[in-house]
Amino acid sequence: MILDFVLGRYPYLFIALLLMIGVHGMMVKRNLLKKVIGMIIFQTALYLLFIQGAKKEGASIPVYSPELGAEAGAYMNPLPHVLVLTAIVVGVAITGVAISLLLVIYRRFGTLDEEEILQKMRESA
Amino acid sequence: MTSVYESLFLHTVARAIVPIIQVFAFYVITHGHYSPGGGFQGGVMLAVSIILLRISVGEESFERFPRNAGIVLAGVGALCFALLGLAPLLLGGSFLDYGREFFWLPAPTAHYWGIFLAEVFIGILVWGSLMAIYDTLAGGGEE
Amino acid sequence: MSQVPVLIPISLLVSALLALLIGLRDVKLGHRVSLVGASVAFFLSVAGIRAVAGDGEPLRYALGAWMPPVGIEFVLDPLAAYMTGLITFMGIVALVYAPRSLATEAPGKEGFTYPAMLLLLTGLTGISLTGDVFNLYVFLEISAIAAYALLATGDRNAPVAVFRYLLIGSLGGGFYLMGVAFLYFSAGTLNMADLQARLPDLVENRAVITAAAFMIVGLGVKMALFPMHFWLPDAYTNAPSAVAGLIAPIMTKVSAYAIVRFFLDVFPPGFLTEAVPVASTVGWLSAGGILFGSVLALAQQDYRRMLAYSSVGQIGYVGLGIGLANPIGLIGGLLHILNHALMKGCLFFIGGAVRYRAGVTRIPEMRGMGRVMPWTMAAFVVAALAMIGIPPTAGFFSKWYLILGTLEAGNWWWFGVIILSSLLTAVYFFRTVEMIFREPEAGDPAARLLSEIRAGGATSSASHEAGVGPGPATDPGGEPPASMLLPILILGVAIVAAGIMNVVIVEALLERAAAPLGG
Amino acid sequence: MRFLVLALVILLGAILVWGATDLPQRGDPLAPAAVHESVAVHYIERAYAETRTPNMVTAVLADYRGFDTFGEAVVVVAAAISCLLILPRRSPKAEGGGEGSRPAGTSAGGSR
Repeated sequence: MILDFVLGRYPYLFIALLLMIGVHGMMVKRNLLKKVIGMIIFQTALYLLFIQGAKKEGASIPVYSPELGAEAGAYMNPLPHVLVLTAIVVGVAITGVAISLLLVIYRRFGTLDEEEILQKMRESA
Repeated sequence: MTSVYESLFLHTVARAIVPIIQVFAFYVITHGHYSPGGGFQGGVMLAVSIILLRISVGEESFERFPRNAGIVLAGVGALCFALLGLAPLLLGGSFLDYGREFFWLPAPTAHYWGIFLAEVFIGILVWGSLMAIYDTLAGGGEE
Repeated sequence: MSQVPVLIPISLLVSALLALLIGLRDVKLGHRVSLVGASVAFFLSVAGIRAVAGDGEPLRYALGAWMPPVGIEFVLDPLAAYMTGLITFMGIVALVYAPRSLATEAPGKEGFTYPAMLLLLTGLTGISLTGDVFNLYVFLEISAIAAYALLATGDRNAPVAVFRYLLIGSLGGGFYLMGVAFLYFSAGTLNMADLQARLPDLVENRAVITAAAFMIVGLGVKMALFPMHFWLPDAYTNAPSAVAGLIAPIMTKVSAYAIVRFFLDVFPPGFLTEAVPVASTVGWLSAGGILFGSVLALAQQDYRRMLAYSSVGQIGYVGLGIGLANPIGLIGGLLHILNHALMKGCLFFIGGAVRYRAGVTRIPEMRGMGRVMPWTMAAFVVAALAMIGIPPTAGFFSKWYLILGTLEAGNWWWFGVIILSSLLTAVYFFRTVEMIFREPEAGDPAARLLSEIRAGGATSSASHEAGVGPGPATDPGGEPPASMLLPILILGVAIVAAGIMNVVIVEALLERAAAPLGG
Repeated sequence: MRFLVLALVILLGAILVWGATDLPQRGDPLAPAAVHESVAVHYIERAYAETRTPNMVTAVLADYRGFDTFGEAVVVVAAAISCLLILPRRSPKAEGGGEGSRPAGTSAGGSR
């Protein structure tokens, strides 16, 4: 059972591993930029989750070619690729906003370490 | 924030490379139909070419691509895409319905050109947005 | 008429882009454009409500003329019409309120605040209307990014609070996306109606169970459901009043609506109650959230932080409606979305008016403001009564339906939670009302304002608190300027009107939405 | 606290792997997603016929699910507006057409 699971569904193990690293990094790291890196790893795990489902045994890339004709088994499933493109763009947008926030935080508090920032916020409150 | 190096070597190389990047970016945008590519990747490349100018040349790059041009380009690109989507509504179709929009073309070709226009507008839009983000990140206002 | 579903988000988006471009040159004209855009969207939503209310057929709109499940579709059914109407109404009120309030709280940023507000509304109306699970994720992120920007323009600590919100929000969005992936790979489609047709024979499938769990957790994070709510208080407290008055009322509610949409239209009827005990977990977490929010709100000195914690409590009522999983209870939860939106918007705007005039946000410093701005504080009393749940205000009726729901479900614990939290709410609101209408002592800002009124009939707006920029020229009387007072009064009247007309709202829109639960 | 987070994260991974056991095998041509006649199969069989675009991913991206891409475009513009709103910009009016009012001197390494 374990062998067939590993052979048939090994991508999910890597996805779960990436996911765990990303979420753990987001929660535990004190430097805010490292939290953003953890978030990026988490998002990468999601892209991998979508992409791995598109593969079909013996199918070529989803670009129409007259030899293969328009026959379903000949091509991979194009939809996960579309969803990943959208997810990547959303991920980039969120990372861009996160880094702008970090820039403002660094200018106001002079540090990106969560403890020091909380300390400074308590002092000024 | 953007450090400007006064080295002749960097200037000349940058000036030489930027047009090549932009031509390749246009190729990527327009060839989304045949090869992996499309508006987003092409738009990013266009933005990268301008950022390369910002870093290497600095001052003069603002004449060619002023600070506000990024957000204006993003807004205009998004508006064009919205109008591309809204046009079929006037002709009784639904939103983003390319078949109805280019009604004088046979349906498949109409969709082909619809996708092409969409990719071009996305390219402009992503170019403008990334330039706007870079200019505010690197432009640096005082706190 | 058939074009209405798509035109609601698109009119908001086009006006956002126009307001953005025009705002670069002339902010005032940009504001007018955004107001026109929001009104057009509200007018379309009302037309949509009229089209589908009662027994009208839901308007299905295939985008790109591709019939679902090939393409994406919008579904304007009574519940979606109810949500878009509420979202666009709150959008107009916030846009009317924004200019003067932002002038003192976030000067120089109005040019981009109006487009961001409209993009937030675009995202939220998109979530309410879409019939495609992945499209819902895209709109979820649009509203999230717009909300991050708006909330970050607040006080000194705002960026830190918003950064935490961004991390947790993107984690929630990621969980939702994982749910979409699991659903897609086990059912093969992304369209909600198609999923509803295919899921019944996949009920035993572990992937579908995990998908349900991830989605509910993801949306629960965005809904600030009790254990995942800790981003909310700081984010709302540090935000400008106009922004908090727009985001607090509707943002978390739309995620709750998305959970209800999955509950009713995607997963098979018994699935989220027996197979995966989602309903009871959401219910118990919400009950905990109600108590937690009410108790914490009691302990706050800062007016905005009190409202933020009370928001955590109030979203618990909507969660309770979901947890009860019977028609009466769900109707109560859905009605509470409208009632709480009106109340919370009114309360945050009142906080903004006090901050505009006296520059204070702590309750002890608001002593005697009732004499300075009687009309504003009259609306405060109405909103306070509604929060407690006293008829004829709207707050009473949603709690009444929820109580009927708990009785029908025989769940005495939740019944007790509703009663206890209403008492707690009564305590912290009456304490504030008493503080506001008491005679101001010598040192209070209210005393200074009162003496100015008696002396010159005009008061300079607040300018001493660091976060508050130099207010514009003096304006007559103690009340906030008309553009701020009008939204407050409109919301006050709407609270009472929604209370009186709640039967009409329930029969026209909510009854049919909750019907599948009864079956 | 760190141990709690670690335990939570491992639980998360375990749930994902547990759920994945019922997902189709890797590359299985008969997976639900691959055989759905009006979604994936429709895209593969009809994309070229209906849109004359060989690259099916672009066809699906810009035409069948064009509204997703439209939403993406809005996400990108929203991110641009957010950065402009979050970061303290010199207000457009004070700066004129944006010719870069930074000190004109091109002193070596004149970084700001």
